[in-house]
Order: sequence, then C-alpha cells, then structure tokens
Amino acid sequence: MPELRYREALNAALREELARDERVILMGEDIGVFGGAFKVTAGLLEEFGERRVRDTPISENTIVGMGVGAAMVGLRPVVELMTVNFALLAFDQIVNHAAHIHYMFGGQARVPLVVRMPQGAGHQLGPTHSHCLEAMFMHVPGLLVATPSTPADAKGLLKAAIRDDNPVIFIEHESLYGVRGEVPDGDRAQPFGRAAVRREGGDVTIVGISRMAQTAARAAQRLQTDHGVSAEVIDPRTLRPLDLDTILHSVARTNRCVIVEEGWPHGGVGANLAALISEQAFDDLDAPVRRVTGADVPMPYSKPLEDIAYPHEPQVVAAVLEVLDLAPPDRQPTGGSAAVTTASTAEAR
Amino acid sequence: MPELRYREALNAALREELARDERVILMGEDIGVFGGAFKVTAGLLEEFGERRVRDTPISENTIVGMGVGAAMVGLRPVVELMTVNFALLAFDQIVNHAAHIHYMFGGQARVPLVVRMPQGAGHQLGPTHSHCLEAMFMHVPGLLVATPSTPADAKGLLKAAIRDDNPVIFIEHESLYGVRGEVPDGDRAQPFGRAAVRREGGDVTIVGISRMAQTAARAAQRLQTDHGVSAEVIDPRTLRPLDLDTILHSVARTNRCVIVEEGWPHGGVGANLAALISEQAFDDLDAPVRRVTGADVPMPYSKPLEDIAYPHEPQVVAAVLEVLDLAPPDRQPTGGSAAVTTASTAEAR
Amino acid sequence: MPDLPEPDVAREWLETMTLIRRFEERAGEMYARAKIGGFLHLAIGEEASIVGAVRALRDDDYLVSTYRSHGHALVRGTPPGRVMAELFGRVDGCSGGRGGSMHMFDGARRFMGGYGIVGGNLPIAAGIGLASDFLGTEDVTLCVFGDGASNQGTFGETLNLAALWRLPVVFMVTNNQFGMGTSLQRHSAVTDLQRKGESLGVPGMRCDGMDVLDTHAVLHEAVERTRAERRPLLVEAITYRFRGHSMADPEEYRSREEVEQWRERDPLPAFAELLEREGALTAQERAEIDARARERVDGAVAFAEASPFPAPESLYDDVYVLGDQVRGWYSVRTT
Amino acid sequence: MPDLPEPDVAREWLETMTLIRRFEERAGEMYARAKIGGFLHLAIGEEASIVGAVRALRDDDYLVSTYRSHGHALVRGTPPGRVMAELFGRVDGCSGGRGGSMHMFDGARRFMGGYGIVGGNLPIAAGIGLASDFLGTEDVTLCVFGDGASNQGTFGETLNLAALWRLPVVFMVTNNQFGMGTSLQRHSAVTDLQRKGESLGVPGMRCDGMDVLDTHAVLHEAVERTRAERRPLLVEAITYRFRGHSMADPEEYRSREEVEQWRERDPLPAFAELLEREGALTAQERAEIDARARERVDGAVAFAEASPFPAPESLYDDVYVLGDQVRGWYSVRTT
Ligand SMILES: Cc1ncc(C[n+]2csc(CCOP(=O)(O)OP(=O)(O)O)c2C)c(N)n1
Ligand SMILES: Cc1ncc(C[n+]2csc(CCOP(=O)(O)OP(=O)(O)O)c2C)c(N)n1
Ligand SMILES: [Mg+2]
Ligand SMILES: [Mg+2]
Repeated sequence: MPELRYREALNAALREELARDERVILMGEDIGVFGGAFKVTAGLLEEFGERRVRDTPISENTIVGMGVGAAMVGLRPVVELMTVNFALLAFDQIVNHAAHIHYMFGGQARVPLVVRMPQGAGHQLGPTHSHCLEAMFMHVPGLLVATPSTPADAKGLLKAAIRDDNPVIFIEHESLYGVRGEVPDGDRAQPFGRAAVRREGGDVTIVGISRMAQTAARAAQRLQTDHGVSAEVIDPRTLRPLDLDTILHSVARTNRCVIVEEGWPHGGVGANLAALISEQAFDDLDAPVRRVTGADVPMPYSKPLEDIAYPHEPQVVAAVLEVLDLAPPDRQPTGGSAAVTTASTAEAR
Repeated sequence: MPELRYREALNAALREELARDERVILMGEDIGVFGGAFKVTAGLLEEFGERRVRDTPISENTIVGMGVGAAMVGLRPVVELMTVNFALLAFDQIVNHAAHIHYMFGGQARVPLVVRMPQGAGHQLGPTHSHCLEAMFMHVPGLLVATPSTPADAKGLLKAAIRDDNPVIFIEHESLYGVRGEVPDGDRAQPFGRAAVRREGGDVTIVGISRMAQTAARAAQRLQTDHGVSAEVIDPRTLRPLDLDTILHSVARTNRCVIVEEGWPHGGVGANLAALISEQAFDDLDAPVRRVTGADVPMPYSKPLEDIAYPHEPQVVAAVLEVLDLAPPDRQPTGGSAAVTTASTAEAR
Repeated sequence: MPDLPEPDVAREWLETMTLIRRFEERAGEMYARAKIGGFLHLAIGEEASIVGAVRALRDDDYLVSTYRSHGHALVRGTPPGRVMAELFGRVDGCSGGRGGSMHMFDGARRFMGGYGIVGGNLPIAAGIGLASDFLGTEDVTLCVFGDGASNQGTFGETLNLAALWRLPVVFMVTNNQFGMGTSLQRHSAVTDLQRKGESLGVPGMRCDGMDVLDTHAVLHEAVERTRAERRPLLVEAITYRFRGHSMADPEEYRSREEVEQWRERDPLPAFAELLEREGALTAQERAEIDARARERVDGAVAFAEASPFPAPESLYDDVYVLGDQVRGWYSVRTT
Repeated sequence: MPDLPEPDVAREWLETMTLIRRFEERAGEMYARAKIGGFLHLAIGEEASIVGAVRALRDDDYLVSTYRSHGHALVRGTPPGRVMAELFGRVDGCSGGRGGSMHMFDGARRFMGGYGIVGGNLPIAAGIGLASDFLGTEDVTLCVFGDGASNQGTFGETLNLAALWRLPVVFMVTNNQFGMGTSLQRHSAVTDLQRKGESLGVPGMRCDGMDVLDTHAVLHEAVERTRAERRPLLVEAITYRFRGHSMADPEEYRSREEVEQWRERDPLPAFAELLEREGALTAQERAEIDARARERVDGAVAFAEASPFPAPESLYDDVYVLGDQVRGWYSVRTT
C-alpha cells in the first residue's frame, strides 16, 4: 500500500471524485490559484479548470448557502472553509438550511453538500483560530459529521461524504495534514458509522476523537511499555452516525473507559459519549467514564500555555492510570469539574 | 408579593436597569416602535427615548458586534435577538469576539454585554424557528449562560446579567412569556451559579432546564399523587456558571436522577450533566442517569408531530418510573439512543 | 403604460391574483379558527407584484421566496388544496405538513422553497443559478425577498458573488415599506432600493408593484436580459401589505390613513377595471372569476380538512436520506 | 501634492514608518528562527497608509485594526518591546502573550485591537462609534480592514447601520490588491472600492496609500468631516504588500515583475527623498533615523527575550472577569 500524507490523501479523494462525477464542484477561499491555505486542493484547478474548482470571495455564510442551493438542483458541491473557526459565520446556512431542508420540505429536496474544514490547536494561532467545534455540529440532526484521523480515513471518508445524499460536515485537523500513513489503492469509500479499533487491549477502552485518536494510540503504547497496561483504542471516525456498539462492546470487556478530545469540556463530544456509555453500559463500568479534554479556555497564543491547553500523551496516561486505580486522583478543579482531566492539570501537577 | 407575567418581569428588570444606570442601552429588531416581537420591551422607547432604546435593521451579526464594541468602551448594551434561531447568524461575534476578547487581550478589555433571546417549541413555528441552543452556548468558555424558568428568575437573573462584567447569553422561552408568578419587590438581583430546588423529595432527583423546569415540577406533582413517588426538582437557573453541587447533594440522597431538556439529545445539556453526575456521583447512583430530551429531529410544523417532539409530563413521569424500576424500560430506539426517552416515545407507546 | 397582453392571458392574471387574495383571506379566517398555527404572513395587497413577476418566468425558471409565499406557490400552479393542507399541517400539504406557512415547497414546479430566515434564501438562489450556469441551461432564477432583508449580510455577499460569477439570477426586493414594524426610512440608509446593488456590480430597475402590467413588463425585461447577458439584476417592486406583518400585529407603527391611501391602489380592482375599460373583461366575467376563486378556496379547505395529520411514527422520517451508511433516523446505531 | 507638514512632524512620520519597517523585517527573521509562532502577517510596503492615516487622528480617537497590525500598535505609541514581546508570547506582550500577532491591543492608547476574523472588526468599530456618539464626545473611530474584507456580510450590515445612525466612524479599506492569494478582480465585482459604500449611504474617498502625505491629507479631511458632520465615510487606500500574505506564502498568484514595479514606489525612500529635496531632511538625519529605528528594534528584541513566558497557573486567568457570581475560572463550582 502506498504511503500518503493526510493532505495528499484528501487531495486524491477530491481528484478521483472530480474525475468520477461531473456534478462534483469545489468552492472555497483560495482553493484554486493559491492551492488551498493548507494545499489540500493543490493542482486541482490546473487539472479541472475554473468551472469545477472555484475561488470565492471571503463570504462564508454565502459560500455554504450557494452550496446548499446548487446541491438542491443536482450538483454535488464540496465547499472548503479555510478553517472551522470561520464556520461560525456560516452556522445559519449549515443549521437552518443545509441540515433542515430535507426534513422541512417533507423529503422532497436533498442537500448532498460537503463542507470541509480543518480544526484544532498546536500552531499558536490563538483564540480566534484554534477551535474544535465537532460537538456543536454533532448536536444538529440532519447533519452527518466525520472526523478522520488517518490518511486512509481522510480519503475513504471524504469519498463516502461526497457520495452521500445528506449534508456532511467534514472536519480535518491542521496538525494531521503532514502525517503519513498507508492508504489502500483504488476506489475505496469508507462508510460512515463504523468505528475503527486502532489497537486491541483488555484493561481499558480509550476513545479518541479527531487528532486525539492518534494521541490516544501513542498513549496506549506508553501504557503498555511503561505500565504494562493493555489499552484498546477506538476511533469513532464519524460522530453522526455514531457507532456506539463498537465502544459498548469494548467497554463490556474492559469495564473502564477514557475519552480523549481536544475541544472544550462542557457539552463536548466526551460528555456526550460518557453519558451514552454510562446509560447503556452502567453495569459494565467499574469506574466512572473519564474524560480528557481541552482546557475550558479560549486557546492562548503563547506556546507554553497552548501546550497545556490541549491533551497530550501524559494526560491520557495519567487519566488511564487513575481509572485503573493505579494513581492518585487529581485534586484540583479542572476543565469545569474535578473529574475531568484537562490538558493543564496533569502538566501542572 | 406581586404576581407578574414572565414577560412583565423581564420588562420590569429592563426598566429598572435603564433607570438605574445611564450606560445601559437596548438594541434590537423591532424592540422600540413595535414594542418587541414578544412585547418584552413594550413602553421602554416611550419612557427612555430613542437614544436608549434602539430599533435596528435585520443584521444579527452586526447588532451583536456593535454591542461588543460599545461594551468595550463603557456602555452596558442589552441586545435582543428576536429569537435564538437567528443567533446562528451571530455566532462569530458571540464566540470569536464577545466570549474571547477579555482573554485574548490579556484581561485588558471587558465585554459587559447581554444578548437576550427567546427559544423553544410549542407554537408551531417549524424547523427554522423552534430551536433550543443552550447546549451550544454552554460549550463556550468566556460566556455566561442563563435560562430563567420563572418570572422571579427572569427579573432577578436579568438584573444580575446586566450588572455582570462578562458577556451573558440570556435565554428566555417563548412559552413562558405569558406565565404568571410571584416576583419579589424591589431591586433583587439573582446571582448566577445558584440552582433552585423547586420541590423537595427523596426518591429521585429531576433536573429541568429552561421551560422544562416547569414541566418537571408538574411531573413531580403527578408522581406524588398518582404513584406516591417523592421527586426533588432542581432548576440550575444558569448553565455557566453551573451549580453542580446542589445537584450532587440531591443525588447523594436520592441515588437516582432524571434530566429533562427541550433541546436535541446529542451533545445536549442533559448529556453534559449526565456525564458530570456519573463522574462525580458514580457510587451514589443506583441507576443510570436518565435523560428526557427533545427528539433528534428538526422541529416539525404539524401540531401532532410537534407535540411529540418535545417532552411533556407523561415522558418525565415514565422516565422517573423507569429509573425507579416501577415500569418496563421502553424498547424502541429513541432520540439517538435506547437509554434516552425523547418526547416521541412515551407518547407513541 | 405597457400594452395589455392577450385578453385570455390578462384574465388569467386577474384570476390568479384573485385566487391568491381569496385564498389568503380564507387562511386568515382559518387561523382565527385555530385550523392554522404558527406564524401566518399574508401578502394581501402584494398580489400584482407576485403574479406580474412570476408570469415573466418560463416554466423551467426557478423561483425562491420567503416566509410570505402562499401566493408564490399558487401562481406557480401548486393546487390550492395542497397549500391549504400545508397550513393545516396535514400529510397532503405541499411540504408534508413539516414546514407550514413559512416553508412552502413545490420542486416539480421549480418553486424551490419559501424560507423562514430573513436573507437566508439569497445564497440558495445564487447556488441554483450557479447550477444552471454550470449545467449550461437557459434557466433563470428569480429570488424574492423584502426591503428589510436588504440589510442582511447575505445581500451584499450574494449580490457580489452573483455579479462576479455572472449568475443568471434576478433579485427582486419586494419593498412593502416595512420590515415588520420598522419603516424603510428607519432600517435602510439608502431608501432607493433599486440602487442598493450598484456598489455590488448589480444594476437596478424598479417597477410599480401595485400594477401587474408594469411589474410584468419590468420583470420580463429583467429576466430576459439576465437570460441573455448572463448577469444578475436587482428589481425593486414598490408595494404595500394591507394586513399586519403576521396575524399578531397591532399595527401601531403606521396610521389608518396611510393604509387607506394604499388600499385605494388595491391591485385587484385596479386591474379588473382597466380590463373592463379596455374591453378585455365583462362585468359578468369579472364576477365569474371571483366566484371561481371562492369555489377553489372552498375546495382547498375541504381538501385540507379531509387530509389526515402525519402519523406519529413519521416523526423521524426524512431527517436523513437513508442509505447504506445512514440506516435509520437515529444518529446512534443501537442493536 | 499636499504641502509638507512642519519638518519635525515630517521627520517623525518618516521615523515611525522606518521603525515599522525595521520592526517587521526583524519580526520576519525572528519567525524564521522560531522565536515567533502562529501566523505572522507583515505590512511591509503599507507603512505610508498606516502612518499617514493614524497621524490624522487625535490621541482620543479610536483605532480598530486587523491581524496585520504591528504597525498600528507602533504608530499609536505602544513600546516596540511590548509588541515584540507579544509576538514572542511573553507576559510583557501588549496582550499578555495571549493574542499573538493577530490580536494586538493597547486600550490606554485607544488602539482597541487587532482582530483575526476578516470583517469581524467592523461591527466592533461601529459599536465604539455608537458609544462615542452616545456619550457625546468628539471622538472618531478609524476602522481599518482589507479589500477582501469588503466582501464579508459585516461590511454591508455595518456601513448601513453607521450611515443610518450617523456614527462617527471612518472606514478605511486598505486595498493591497489581494485577499490572500485572490486578486481584487477575482474577489470583488466592483473594484473601485471607494464606491463600495455608496449603495449603503456612505460616501467614498481615495488616497494613494504609498504616499504618506496624500494618505494623511485625505484621512485628515475624512476624519474631520466625520467629526463635524457626524456621519461615516469610506476611504480607500491604494497600496501593496511587498511580502507574502503571511510567512508561508509561495506567492504563485503574482509575478515577480508586478512586485518589483510596486517596490519602485516603496513609500520609505520615496518620502525620505522628498524630504531631502525639500530641504526638510539631511542625508545624515536620514541615516540617524534609520540607525535609531534599528536600535529600538534591537532593544525590543532584547526586552522580549528578557520577558518570561506566562506561568502555567495563569492559563485560566481572565477567561472571566471574576466577581461575586463568577468565583473562579471554572464554569462548575466544585467543593
Ligand atoms: C434572520 C432573521 N431575523 C429576524 C427574523 C424575524 N422576522 C421575520 S420577517 C421579518 C421582517 C422582514 O421584513 P422584510 O424583509 O421587509 O419582508 P416582509 O416581511 O416585509 O415581507 C423579521 C424581522 C427572521 N425571520 N430571520
Ligand atoms: C472570516 C475569515 N475568513 C477567512 C480568514 C482567513 N484569512 C485571513 S486574512 C485573509 C485575506 C484577507 O484579505 P484582505 O481583507 O484583503 O486583507 P489583507 O490580508 O490583504 O491585509 C483570509 C482569507 C479569516 N481570518 N477570517
Ligand atoms: Mg418589507
Ligand atoms: Mg488585501
């Protein structure tokens, strides 16, 4: 299997879908001449021309809304928002329009739209440019939400997203674009709603969201080598639909669960999963589901502050040791609640 | 104590704060000449004039942003968005600006802004006009979030919100405007972060959010009379800050908890509370925390569909009986997970 | 004054305007009798701007409207019964009872929806225009919105994009003098709305929205210019709504006199009398047209009454287009 | 050509332009040496538009800018050390290290912030103008943004409101010919940006942003007209950024030749030579000005280097203004 960077895998998915289906068009700020702020669309303008690959003005709400309209009459638009932070300007078109049109018109109209955008911290982009908003999108019925964490999923899920007849929020991660990984050859769409077990283990289940699936896998490695703990690592891949079964089956064996996400703790993906797992695996749990989340703060620019404001392996390892009663629970109130490890605490400890 | 409608209590709070503090101004669509889409601001233009009470064009993002700017230099703007549904157009100013400015500029700037708006279903306003979005606002550090459910809290919390130096998202409910209740005389601000125990009981803790606090109270009454169940009903009043202690202390006594919210189940307020309670009261719980939520659908217009798409007493009663093992658990998958009762199921049963 | 169209065409316009008027009057009564819920926005007084504009479209042209769109569905040919059934929230409603008054839809007739969010329909119309352009069809999209919507961010964003990409979209601002209770002068710095697209590269035109002939003539020119030149235009239709913004509107923001003055320009009698003067309509035909309209509205109410409410089990239908990867309405697969 | 100001004034303008240039050149080096992270947007080439405009303000007037605002902080008098410390992410940075290059702030000098969201600063500037108007002061707010920002919804919404409410705000669009890699012609249907406010009730003016004298003259007129007439104006400054959009920009969207042509109009030597020709500056003074600028930048780097990083415990400081009802950074009170 060829090795590709996450960015290249996305580019390949777009290229193949543009070639496969005449109705697929790309729209976004600087995706053409500039090749994309993160170069995901590099070369596509040259290959497919201005008719298929369109640079837009800086008008997020309208770009998404045009995608909605074009999708309603037969095109399959893929809109790139430069980053998820700017999607906040397009929430009306995403929620009130893209997500609701199929239902509100009694199933007569379809919105096969993909809105792609990267999220995340780690590059010192500061408070307005470092959000992780998957929890907000996950909240909305009518949307599908994908959070690929590997080059293979980036390609496979994007192909599946473009072929789906529902509006898809496709959340990439700025820190993953350069990551390499094996990507199966050929036209392989990765269906939504199928979690990936990244690593098998029997002592604890670690669920990692978006980039945190990678962090979780590295933490699991450390847990094995440094602590002899065998952790199972699950990447849900998509949050809508959500493959809860795979998580529940794992927890049924491990009886302990840690969820790792980069976003804010309150009303986060972790809270939602913790609630679902506590509800549905109540008798399987030997300890409360533990969340490791980003800190409950706007993301600071300063490097040492940014570093402790989102999870890294040490916090994941610490949280796992705690749910296994192999370490003292941490005392200080964090991330909104003493039972949540946020990036900061383990570091500050 | 005088009886006031929720609407009148809000009007009184605005009037008193306008009179108390010269720096308080109101801005919003049709709040002046029209008196407010829900008449909350009726009479204020006449009393305080166009300088203090300003009708704006339909420009949600900019109205909120102007409130941010005016607040940064000393005014205390209270912006009304006609309904929460239109706040989706203002998410950039609310999240990237109002919520983050104090932090992002190192504490040098303050944003004493209140954004008021009603939410909720029940009036057949259909998919684009019936949202409950408190979960999205609650997710964002830097915001305070209030969800008053009584006339007294409507007045007291609004006064506290206007006097607070942080940006406050003040969520009213369309179905509560006409509700009467006793409102203490005089200048009483209700501090944020103090939950209200609406009814004391020992068998189960019911937490109701926004309008659902009233639904929960009515359900508790039924539980007492029809089933001899003694339910404690808690209204958090504010979601940021959140008074988790009061909830935990109650659950420590009742060992069972049901959370009732009108919004969507995934990543909802209920999921967040269920996660926090399961984490921090793990050993106190004799049964999984149960959520009763709005259905995982855009809100349909048709009355019989709308009725079953958000919780009423019967669903709350059913959920409570289930956590008390007094009723068969419901089988059909609902609201996103078999362990969540959404409005539809109990009805459909 | 533009010349009259063929008599039968003129009579059809009058008949459709009359149907819309009678339909909305009845809808108002049904609302008072609680047969209809939610918000009900009537366009009574604006019928000429609706019929004159939409009759300037070809059948293949697209129409996108707002929450004030009963007339747009009717003029496009949606059976009155299906529109009334939607207001009644019944399964035979043109949106299956899901959308209500603010969210009408009839894709088969290329009425691509009424939208409840002020300004939300502009980007969608531009997207439809983009698709027409992309697919190389001759279709034009007519996007109708109000004077208040011209202050929404999407107005500037969409007109700029439509001009930049030369999209075949005619933007029609129905200037009924108010955005809810806020008068034009109090919400827009520039009140000559036809000029509001100039700084965005979109030339403007204006029509008398109380005159179906003038509205048709101007919109026809605009639509055909757009079709031929492949560029957007902005047309302002000057009109007035005789009723409140919605059913709950004390109308304290305007005087009885003002309303009365506008009512004297009521487009229905105005056009009927013109046709009679021109010999294109007899008094009897005029009476028959009104009688037929009332009959059709009676039929619409009967149809709506007879249509069942959606079944509770249908609550989760059409949240998603179901397929291989989305198996049920629920977002969590449970075994 | 506008007359020269007093020699010492003119020299101060040159000195400040030089300081900004040297500061940003050094910032670029520091970025390459990883002393600075995130995005670094340099305004090299745009110094005349910055100094000419801000020197047209009174000290009490407000300034609101974007993510390209090192120069705006410096011209307002923020010590270079504090600006460099912000870029270094240190506690002594003008935003405490929290904001970085895109989020500069110096409230004491009425620089009300650089903002990272394109178009996000316009409503905020209008709100500040509203407060000035409400409080009855004479203060004017200058709101600076780019050509690309003029396509954002907030542009139309804000200009309409500012005109409608007669707010004392001067909107200055810094037309550097590109929004990131998209040229003006490819992102805006109307490229004569000074006209982009006409349909919104905001008259336009234009200045040569490469000429500090012309920029100052036009902005001075605009600011004083706004102060006196209590109404907004839109001023377009024609300029060019010599460097990439940010540090990671291969600049494939423009030709070397184009950049070279604009560099020939470099505002620094142009103004210096003019002053020399006019006898307002000697060759030696010019050299001293440059030397002083380099010294101050050396000092700024030293200051930034010496400043500590924020302590980990400070992570949660200033998420909220703490008070009676908000007791700690955390949103859940735990016992
Ligand atoms: C974004 C948004 N803001 C506010 C509203 C509430 N609202 C519904 S109609 C209306 C007035 C619109 O006026 P105009 O655009 O002139 O259209 P008209 O109602 O006069 O036909 C308002 C404020 C809304 N539906 N959407
Ligand atoms: C809402 C939003 N969309 C996109 C971006 C990414 N971005 C940053 S600067 C920029 C170009 C802005 O161009 P212009 O307004 O001309 O200002 P300039 O950078 O040329 O000074 C873009 C697209 C952003 N920061 N905010
Ligand atoms: Mg109107
Ligand atoms: Mg630019």
